[in-house]
Amino acid sequence: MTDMTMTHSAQPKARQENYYTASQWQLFWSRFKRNRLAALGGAVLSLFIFIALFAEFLAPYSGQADTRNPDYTAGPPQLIRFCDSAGCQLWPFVHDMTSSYSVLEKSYQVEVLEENGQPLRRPLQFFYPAGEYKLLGLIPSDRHLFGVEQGFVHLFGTDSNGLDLFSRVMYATRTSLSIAFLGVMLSFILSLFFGGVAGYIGGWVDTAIQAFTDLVRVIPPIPLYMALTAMFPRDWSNTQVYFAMTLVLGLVNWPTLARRIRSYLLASREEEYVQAARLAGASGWRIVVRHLLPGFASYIIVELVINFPYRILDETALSIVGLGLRRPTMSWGVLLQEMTTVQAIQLTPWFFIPLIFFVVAVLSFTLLGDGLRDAADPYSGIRR
Amino acid sequence: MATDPLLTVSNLSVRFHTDEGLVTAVDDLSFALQPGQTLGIVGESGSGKSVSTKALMRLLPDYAELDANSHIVYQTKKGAYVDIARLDARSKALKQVRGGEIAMIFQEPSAAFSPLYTIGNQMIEGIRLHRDVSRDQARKLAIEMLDRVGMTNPELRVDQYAFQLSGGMRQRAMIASALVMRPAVLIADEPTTALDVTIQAQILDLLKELQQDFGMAIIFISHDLAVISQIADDVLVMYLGKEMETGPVRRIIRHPQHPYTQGLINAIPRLEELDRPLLPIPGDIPSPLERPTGCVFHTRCPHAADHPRCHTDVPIPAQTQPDHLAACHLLTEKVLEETV
Amino acid sequence: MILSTASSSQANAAFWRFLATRLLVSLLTLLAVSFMIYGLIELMPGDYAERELFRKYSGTGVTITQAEIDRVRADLGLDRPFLVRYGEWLWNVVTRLDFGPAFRVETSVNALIGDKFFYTFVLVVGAMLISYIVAIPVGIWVASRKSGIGDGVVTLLSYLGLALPNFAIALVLLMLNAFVFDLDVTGLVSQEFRDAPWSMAKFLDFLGHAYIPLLVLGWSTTAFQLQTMRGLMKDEMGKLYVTAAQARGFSGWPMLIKYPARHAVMPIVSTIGFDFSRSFNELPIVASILVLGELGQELLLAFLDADQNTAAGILVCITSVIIAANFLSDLLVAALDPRVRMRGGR
Amino acid sequence: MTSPIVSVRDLQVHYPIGGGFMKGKPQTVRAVDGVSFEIYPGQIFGLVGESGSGKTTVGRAILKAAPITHGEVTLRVADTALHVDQLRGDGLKALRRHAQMIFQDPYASLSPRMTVRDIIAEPLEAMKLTRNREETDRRVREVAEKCRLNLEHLRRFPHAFSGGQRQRIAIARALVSNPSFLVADEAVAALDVSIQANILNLLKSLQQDMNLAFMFISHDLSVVAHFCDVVAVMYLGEIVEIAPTHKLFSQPAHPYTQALLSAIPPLDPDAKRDRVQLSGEIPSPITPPTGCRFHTRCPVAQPACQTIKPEWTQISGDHGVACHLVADHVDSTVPEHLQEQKKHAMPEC
Repeated sequence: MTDMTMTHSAQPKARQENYYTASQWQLFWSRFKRNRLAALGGAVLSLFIFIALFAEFLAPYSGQADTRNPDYTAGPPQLIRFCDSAGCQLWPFVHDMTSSYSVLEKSYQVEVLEENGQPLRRPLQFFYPAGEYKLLGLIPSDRHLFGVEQGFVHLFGTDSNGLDLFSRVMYATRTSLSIAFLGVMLSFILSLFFGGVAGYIGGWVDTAIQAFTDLVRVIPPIPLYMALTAMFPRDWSNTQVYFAMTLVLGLVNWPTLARRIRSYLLASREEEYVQAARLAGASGWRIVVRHLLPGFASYIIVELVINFPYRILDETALSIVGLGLRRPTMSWGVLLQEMTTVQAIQLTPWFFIPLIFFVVAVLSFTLLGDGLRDAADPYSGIRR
Repeated sequence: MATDPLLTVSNLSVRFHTDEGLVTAVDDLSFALQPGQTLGIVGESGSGKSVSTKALMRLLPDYAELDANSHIVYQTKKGAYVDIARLDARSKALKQVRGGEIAMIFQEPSAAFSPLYTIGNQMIEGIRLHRDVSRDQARKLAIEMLDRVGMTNPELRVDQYAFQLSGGMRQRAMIASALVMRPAVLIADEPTTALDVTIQAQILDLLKELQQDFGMAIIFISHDLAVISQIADDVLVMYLGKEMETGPVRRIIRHPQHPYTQGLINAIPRLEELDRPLLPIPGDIPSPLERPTGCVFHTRCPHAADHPRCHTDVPIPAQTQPDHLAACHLLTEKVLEETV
Repeated sequence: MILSTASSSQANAAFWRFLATRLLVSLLTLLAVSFMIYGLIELMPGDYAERELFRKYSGTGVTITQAEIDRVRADLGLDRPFLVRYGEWLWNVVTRLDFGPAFRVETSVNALIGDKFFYTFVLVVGAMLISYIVAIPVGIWVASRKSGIGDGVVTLLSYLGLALPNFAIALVLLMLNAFVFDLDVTGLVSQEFRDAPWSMAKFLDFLGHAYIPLLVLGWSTTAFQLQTMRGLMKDEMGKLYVTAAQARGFSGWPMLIKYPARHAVMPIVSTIGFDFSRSFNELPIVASILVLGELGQELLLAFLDADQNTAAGILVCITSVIIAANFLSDLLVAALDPRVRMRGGR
Repeated sequence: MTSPIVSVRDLQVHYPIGGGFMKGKPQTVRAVDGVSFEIYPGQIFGLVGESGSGKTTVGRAILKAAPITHGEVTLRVADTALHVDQLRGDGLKALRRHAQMIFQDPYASLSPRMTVRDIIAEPLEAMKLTRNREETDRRVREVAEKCRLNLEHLRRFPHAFSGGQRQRIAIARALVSNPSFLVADEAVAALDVSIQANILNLLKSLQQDMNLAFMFISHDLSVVAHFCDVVAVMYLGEIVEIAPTHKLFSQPAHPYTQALLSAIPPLDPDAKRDRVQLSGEIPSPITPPTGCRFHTRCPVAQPACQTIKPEWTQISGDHGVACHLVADHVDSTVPEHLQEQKKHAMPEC
């Protein structure tokens, strides 16, 4: 008993004062920091965002037909080596390899090229100048994180067209994350509008919006996706399909969030401190800005992060069955589409690599979202 | 009071594991309850009055920890002694204690009855757990008891749900559901706090009447000393999980010994003394995380400034009268003087 | 303060009124869904006549003339205004449950949907049953344990349910199958039964094939429900009525089931319709990987071909099932919760 | 005598519940059903009654926080009369400035995301009552000091404070715009006894300092007895008795007031009391009883009480009551059929 009190009185006064003068955001942050898994999720996620932002720099090739390696179709991943049968060296290198389909064997034949009876080494070059691009769409550059002077380097192997899978995964990460991001934002704007109007105005407007929301909710989204994506003309460009997809993801997914926003607003409108503000002469605008939004913001951020993995899932699932993005666009779903054939699975298991990226991304988003939610509302434990 | 006590609580301590650390909810509490006696436990929020009675029935939540030195010795109807604090959580003996020996009524009967089952269903369940009767007999007993607690149309009420009843009727049903198991001790946890004064008066009268009939002992918890004074024989005053003062109700109210009890009585507005100014106890109740050292009341005690001991040493309850104890250094000193 | 002291007859009336309202709203929803699908396809560029001719002559070098398109259009009745076509279709559906001709395969929509509707229904209902049968008892058990290990496992499972979705599991199964076992995981019935009429043998063959898609489809729902059930159960265990029941000496599994579990299961029961919708959602993806012939694929083809009758017919079927599930869940909730029964509505 | 600061004439607040699409006929809750009273400057006006009596709704209606179905509510400040029932726009601003409210739950009524300084400054900033930030800050410090708040704590957020301290913050917010009328709705009900006295004393000293008029709504008659000058007793949407505190507590005239008083447990267990035991509970405000609304529970009800609504009777200059039996006693021109009964039925005062 006494030692417990001791520890508390020993606590520096300043720390206590920090707690007392900590805003809800600061408390939120300190609670969040305590959750290791969520922090891990956040860290992994920032890596993904880094990949999405700097895909051109990270990828040695464009991943498109212009950097195709015709001698290495459906080639397995190349190991970064320091040693081979000819001995060791300090600088990392890869072997120059070829791969081609043998109709007789019904499999791909991989060979390591040799020079003077020794495997052909291709030393890795860092910050290697190759294809030009604009970093973040602004800064012109031709540097890539790594590359080889002659031949090709394929860390994740190549696909059946001989395109570098590593580069493709980098670009696909960008596409999948950005499409999910835009989809989430769009559905967020729609739900904010519908939910906000319903929750703030109430009355028959609320009833009408609720009825419409229920109608959209009762149709399973996939048939809706199908209907909407089937409407894309076949001759649309990749960009058009890309934006149409974000539109579809946004259009289909707003009702759930709209409902939550509505009930949140309805509940917080009745909070006593909001009533107190009204009686203090605060205008409707002031109540929204000073009292409803600050609480709402953390709630919304949590909701958005929690929704994110579902949109990634949607894009991937749709693209796998051929309803979403199509080649030559690169997205996780498009890359995974190649592996749905039994043959691909047997012969080229490295086509699974995008799946690992997908799983890790969804997992870290979920961890982060759960952590944020727990930090925002320490007493909620149920997802639904 | 020469009989053996029905319930002897000694050194009861309960701690909660919280995110902010270990919080002491009840600290070294000891008291005894005689058969047929009504003990009132009075205390403000955070005094641990409700936690300590939940501990008597081992109804504490998972994050609560009962101190190893705590003893809750109870004499069963059959005359055997059990230490409830030592009973296995799944033992038959504990199940018998819960309901069969000690029953409990709560502040919010609307939350204490499940809305999915009728009142009768939940009463019959309790009866059949403790008395060897058929379903029909149990139902009859339930109806009789509902009638006994003053509910109109008991045959109809038995098949109603708690949400169909008014607040007062719900509390009556709650009392009926506890007493129908014929407990030797009834723990009433703020049973009238949520009710209007007129209904509160009805319920207090009813409890007194039922105690006469059934002869059970009652532990009545309330934050309102006036309510306690109406029903209790003896009072235990708690503050921050500690026992401050205990004794017969009249002595506590007329001659309070502990500065906290004195402060409490001076702060209560009374109809009998309309012109007397209200004297608040200075300061605020400390947060459970910042438990004061020494006497837990010293941060608000008007005498503590002159007595450095109050800041450092925990006072031990001392007898001022044979049945009147108070835990205050000032009294201990005085008592010592007297005996010398 | 008692705001309403409704007698039981009044209460029942309120409940029946609630059910009637729900039924009416359901029918209106079906109407709106069919109209929406018809309308969406109408908005698509090109109609079925163009697609048919394109398919017929593609690669032959024949130029398609406008006259020919018009002729096919007239043959199929596609030259009539949209509302007339929709009205006729709707009339046949309402009066004879006839979804009209399917353009693409030159048979009736009813014949096209028939078996596939059954496969779909069995898969979806089966997957949901699996999830309930696993998730509810395990969720209750985990929540009732003091130690946090079960909690951790359940949380991990729920993360995996999301991060390893059904299609990923299907792919992994395909891979395992290729490398480890030699199982035929694709298809719903063996080749010899594909067009055969229903018989005991065909049914058993179907079951022999269906368990893999069932498990795949049930996986993420189960993971999700498990987490939900555990959370709900934990919440309910902290409620006062549970303490009160314990104070009466009631304990163990009977107590858990009678009080917290029955309360906790309520939100799950009330979202049966939503869960149905989600299963329908995941089926087409799984189906396309495991090459199952079910409604989702048919629907996709119908969309691609602008076949309004088929698309609307399939969607109406699926939506009916979801609406029926919603209705069923309303009834179940009312059966479980007297408050709903007496006040009408949730 | 000076003119009243608040006068309420035949106030009714009715609102519908239930109803809607296919949900049957909506019902009307008669939360407040014809209430009249006056509050004078510097007066503390107590409003008591059981839960469901409509006392909170009266308080809110005066501040236009509840819709006024019928009746007049007037607030007089600085020679102008604000007709609360017709206010909107700028008039409403004047009302908000001069009439404020203290809520019951100090945990729910303070925004968790604002510092104490911002909470107290809210009325000043929302209604732009100060010219600049310095003036606002000065005013906030002034009021905070008056409410015995530690000025160093103004930077803190509400989660740092206990119930009593929070209620002092709420009081400071209510007083910062220098109002002349305050509604305190169960302002001490959520507080512990030892803190409650503290807040009551603070309110009283502020009231004297600032010459405030108070409407003090409470279910706790002992608190009201200590704090208020005049007390009105409400039952089921109606006021049944108004009297100066001393009179009401020493000579309650209405059987309901008598029952309420006798239900309060005295601190001393041996205190003598004549219990007027009330049976049953307050009926629903949707279908209030006919005649005198209290007749279903009244221990001395007469047949006439079931059908005839009792008139408001002024027993003495400042003591009014609505009860047939009392009316008979005061006024000799009573209907003949009641004359006989009143002799037996007159409650002991």
